[in-house]
Amino acid sequence: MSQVLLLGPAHEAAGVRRAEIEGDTLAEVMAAAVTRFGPRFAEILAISRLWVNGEDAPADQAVGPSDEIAVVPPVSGG
Amino acid sequence: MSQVLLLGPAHEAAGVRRAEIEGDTLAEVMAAAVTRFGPRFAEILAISRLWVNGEDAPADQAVGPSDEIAVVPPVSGG
Amino acid sequence: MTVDQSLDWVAVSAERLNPDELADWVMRPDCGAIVTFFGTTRTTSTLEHEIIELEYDTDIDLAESRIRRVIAAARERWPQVRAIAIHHRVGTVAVREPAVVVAVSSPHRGEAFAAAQFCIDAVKRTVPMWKREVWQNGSAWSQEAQDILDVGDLEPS
Amino acid sequence: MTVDQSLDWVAVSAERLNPDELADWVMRPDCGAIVTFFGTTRTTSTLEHEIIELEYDTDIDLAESRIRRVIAAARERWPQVRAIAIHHRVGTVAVREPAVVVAVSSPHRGEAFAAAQFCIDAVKRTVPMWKREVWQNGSAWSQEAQDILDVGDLEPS
Repeated sequence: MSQVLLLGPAHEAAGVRRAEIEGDTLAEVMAAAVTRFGPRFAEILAISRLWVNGEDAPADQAVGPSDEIAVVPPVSGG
Repeated sequence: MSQVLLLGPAHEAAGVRRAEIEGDTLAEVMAAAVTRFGPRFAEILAISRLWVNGEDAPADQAVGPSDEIAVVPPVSGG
Repeated sequence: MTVDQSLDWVAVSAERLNPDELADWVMRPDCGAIVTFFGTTRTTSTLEHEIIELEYDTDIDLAESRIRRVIAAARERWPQVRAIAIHHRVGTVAVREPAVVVAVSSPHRGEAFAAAQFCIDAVKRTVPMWKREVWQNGSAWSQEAQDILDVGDLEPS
Repeated sequence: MTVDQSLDWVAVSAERLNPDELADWVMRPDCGAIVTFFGTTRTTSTLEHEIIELEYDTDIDLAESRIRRVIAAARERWPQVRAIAIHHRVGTVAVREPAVVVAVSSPHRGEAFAAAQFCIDAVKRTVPMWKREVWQNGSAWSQEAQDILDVGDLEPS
């Protein structure tokens, strides 16, 4: 169970900004997120970076309740 | 007889900002200016650029009453 | 919005940006150069609509922490730089209003220009921020989006 | 001080500079980037005196016409640039007050930075302007003086 922060287009596709999602690794959490949020979210996820506690993280990284995962689509600030 | 504009340190050394000085060429006008304004002015003149009507000009350039000569010491603006 | 009594001032907020305030804030007695950048919204767009306003979306804590990393990277590259202020708006921003402001002071102008340009380039590439273009009857995410980078991955300049 | 309804605004005057006014003036609907440079007087100096104020000396017509040449050269190098404003003070300027301000607007930021930096570099090298440093019991011309150049002689950037 991890905290997931859904940003920008990922927020829009998921319909929520934050969620608690099951899984022991980043890949498991994201698989559960796709099941929960559907194909539009999956499309955004495919082009997004994943951060754990603000840092790039590999798919097999172990995650737990104290970790915050961020789904970071391509940015367009400024 | 030309109009001579004395700028910055050249103004200070000459004691005047503008003068009418005799001479048929730039070199002649400047020789007369050194005679009139003295050695401190000569020192400044040695490190200055000379413009005729806003453009760099060679020493032998002919000048007349409608020309404005500027004595332009090294700059330090901004 | 938080004012550090230090040399950095970072804010990501819905408040209207005041570029003058940032330029005043970065001024220091030993600094001969202040460079500012204001990013405003152009009325033209890649879409075929006249844009009325923009909406910027982010997580404020995450965005502010990433801007602080940009500033740290700028200070590493240009140690002579003194004060750096970077503010970014979130929420609704009218066209022609600045969405982002960078101000940098330094004893000499070369590093002030270089650091200001690095900061805005790095903000655009490394800070989580999403722009939505809003027109009369609709809206869409900006087409300009790029993969987010880490400030350490930017080209050395 | 004269305001052109055109895209250039040049002023060499004894009036206090207002950087905000220049930044506002260069703003154009199709421009996403505004870069400004303020040159202020540092309190440190090459001389061993604490500087109280500066005196800038020039011939206003000559200085304004040389600044216009700088702007023309910038436009040739960066044709995308829209508005350019350059103001320089003459007469007495207190330390920490800006002596020169450059503001440039452009659709994109790369050329706005490049043109603003070119303009201030070129103003320093090509405009007749002499700085006198004034301290408690005396004054002297700035030691920073350099041979004046023509804008056409500057290095291509």
